[in-house]
Amino acid sequence: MSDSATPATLRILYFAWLRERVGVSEEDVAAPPEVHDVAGLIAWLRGRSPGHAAAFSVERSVRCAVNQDFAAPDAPVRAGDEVAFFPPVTGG
Amino acid sequence: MSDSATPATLRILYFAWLRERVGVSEEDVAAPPEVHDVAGLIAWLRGRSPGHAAAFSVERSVRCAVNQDFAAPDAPVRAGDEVAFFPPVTGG
Amino acid sequence: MATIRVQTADFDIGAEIAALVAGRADIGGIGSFVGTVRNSAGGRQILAMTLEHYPAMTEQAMRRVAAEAESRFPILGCTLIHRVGRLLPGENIVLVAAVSPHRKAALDATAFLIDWLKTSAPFWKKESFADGAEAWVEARAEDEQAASGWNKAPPPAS
Amino acid sequence: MATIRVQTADFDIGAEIAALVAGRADIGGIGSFVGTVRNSAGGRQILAMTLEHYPAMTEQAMRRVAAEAESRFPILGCTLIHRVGRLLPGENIVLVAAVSPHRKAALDATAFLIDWLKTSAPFWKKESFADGAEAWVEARAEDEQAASGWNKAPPPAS
Repeated sequence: MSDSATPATLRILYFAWLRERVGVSEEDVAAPPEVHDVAGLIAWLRGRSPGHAAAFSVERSVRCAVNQDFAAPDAPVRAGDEVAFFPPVTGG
Repeated sequence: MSDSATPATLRILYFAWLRERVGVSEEDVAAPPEVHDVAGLIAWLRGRSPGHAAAFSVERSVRCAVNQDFAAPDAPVRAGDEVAFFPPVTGG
Repeated sequence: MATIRVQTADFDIGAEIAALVAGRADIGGIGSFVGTVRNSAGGRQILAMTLEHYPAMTEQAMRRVAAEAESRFPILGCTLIHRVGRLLPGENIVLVAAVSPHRKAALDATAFLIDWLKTSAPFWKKESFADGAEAWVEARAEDEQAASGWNKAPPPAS
Repeated sequence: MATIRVQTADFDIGAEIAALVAGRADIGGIGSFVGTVRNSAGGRQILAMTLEHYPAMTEQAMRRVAAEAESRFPILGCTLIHRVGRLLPGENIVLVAAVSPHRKAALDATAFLIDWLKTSAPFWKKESFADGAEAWVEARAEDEQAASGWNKAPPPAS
């Protein structure tokens, strides 16, 4: 399938201190075909800027939601997904 | 001491269905000298009327307070005490 | 720091909580519980509930419940208000509230206050049913268990 | 039967509880918890707290918490309101409330709602201190434990 060779356009959102470190609250990215899941996306995002690297420097402090649902590192990401990264929640 | 031979004047209060069975909400009684504690008082009150007997017929359903403090059957009663009888409380 | 009242009139939950927190900013959590008159019991329709109490003893018993809560939980204050007299279905019976820097203490103290109030304050409820019958509410073993579950030492009595 | 709201404005606790019980007389107990901004944390004076959230996800996450409470406890309804934006010490942050025929269910559901809301709804708090510093509040292990204590299955994530 051509899918596996086409960059996947993803909408990435950042919240709280991840947003502050990355420097933007959202961005559209074209992830390379080898990015299949959340963990792969993080590894790839790290290389985009020193801010990205800082945001993802402590991976156990990063949580993720794919299309507004909490998602584990092995959750798949696909073209068109909205992927949000944020620290553990602290509401209430 | 003459105390032990003198009838003890007590103020007795009744609440809820004990009040309904006795027929009054309070009464002053002169308990005989052999009434030393709550259990003895109950035994003596039973003989005052069929209503009293009915009120105290199921002793485990009767609770007591002496001078506004919850009191066990062996709690002493003395002249001048206010002794209240009532079912287990059901507030809240 | 405890507000204790027995009254025939209704209470205003929002106003009571506002009074409990008034002027302080060291509170992190406010727990509250309101007991209300249900319109049925055991499948029978209830028309009214009449609350009787032992006036000379009630406030002191409620103060002890509050003092016990304050000694067990790091709360900054609490409120206990209990109505007496004839109440209709849907009406408020009782309010307990507790404030603390910490949510768990506020919630635990709230549960403790109502559990102990139910088993150690001299109130009695009589239900009036739609068929004309009336019956005094019987104390429930589970209420006694809930209260004594807070401790090896059960509440004062009853 | 759940009322879910995210808002910058304050809420009126009494009005929200009144709305939750409006028109019904099958309720026996109303539990509620309000979280408020404390004026200090770790010995440092707090000037303000700023609440950020993930708008597209928040309401759905709160609805799941409410649905989970409704599936676990015999409640007749519940309310979850969470504020966002900049809040000052003493201000309300969050309200949860639950109504049930039974006091224990109302109280347990209230505790459950706030425990799960804290660990499964996408809100983040930043504290602004008197010395000019700012810091994102860190999630506490005890909050996670409180939430997962309700079940073998922990909350959805985070």
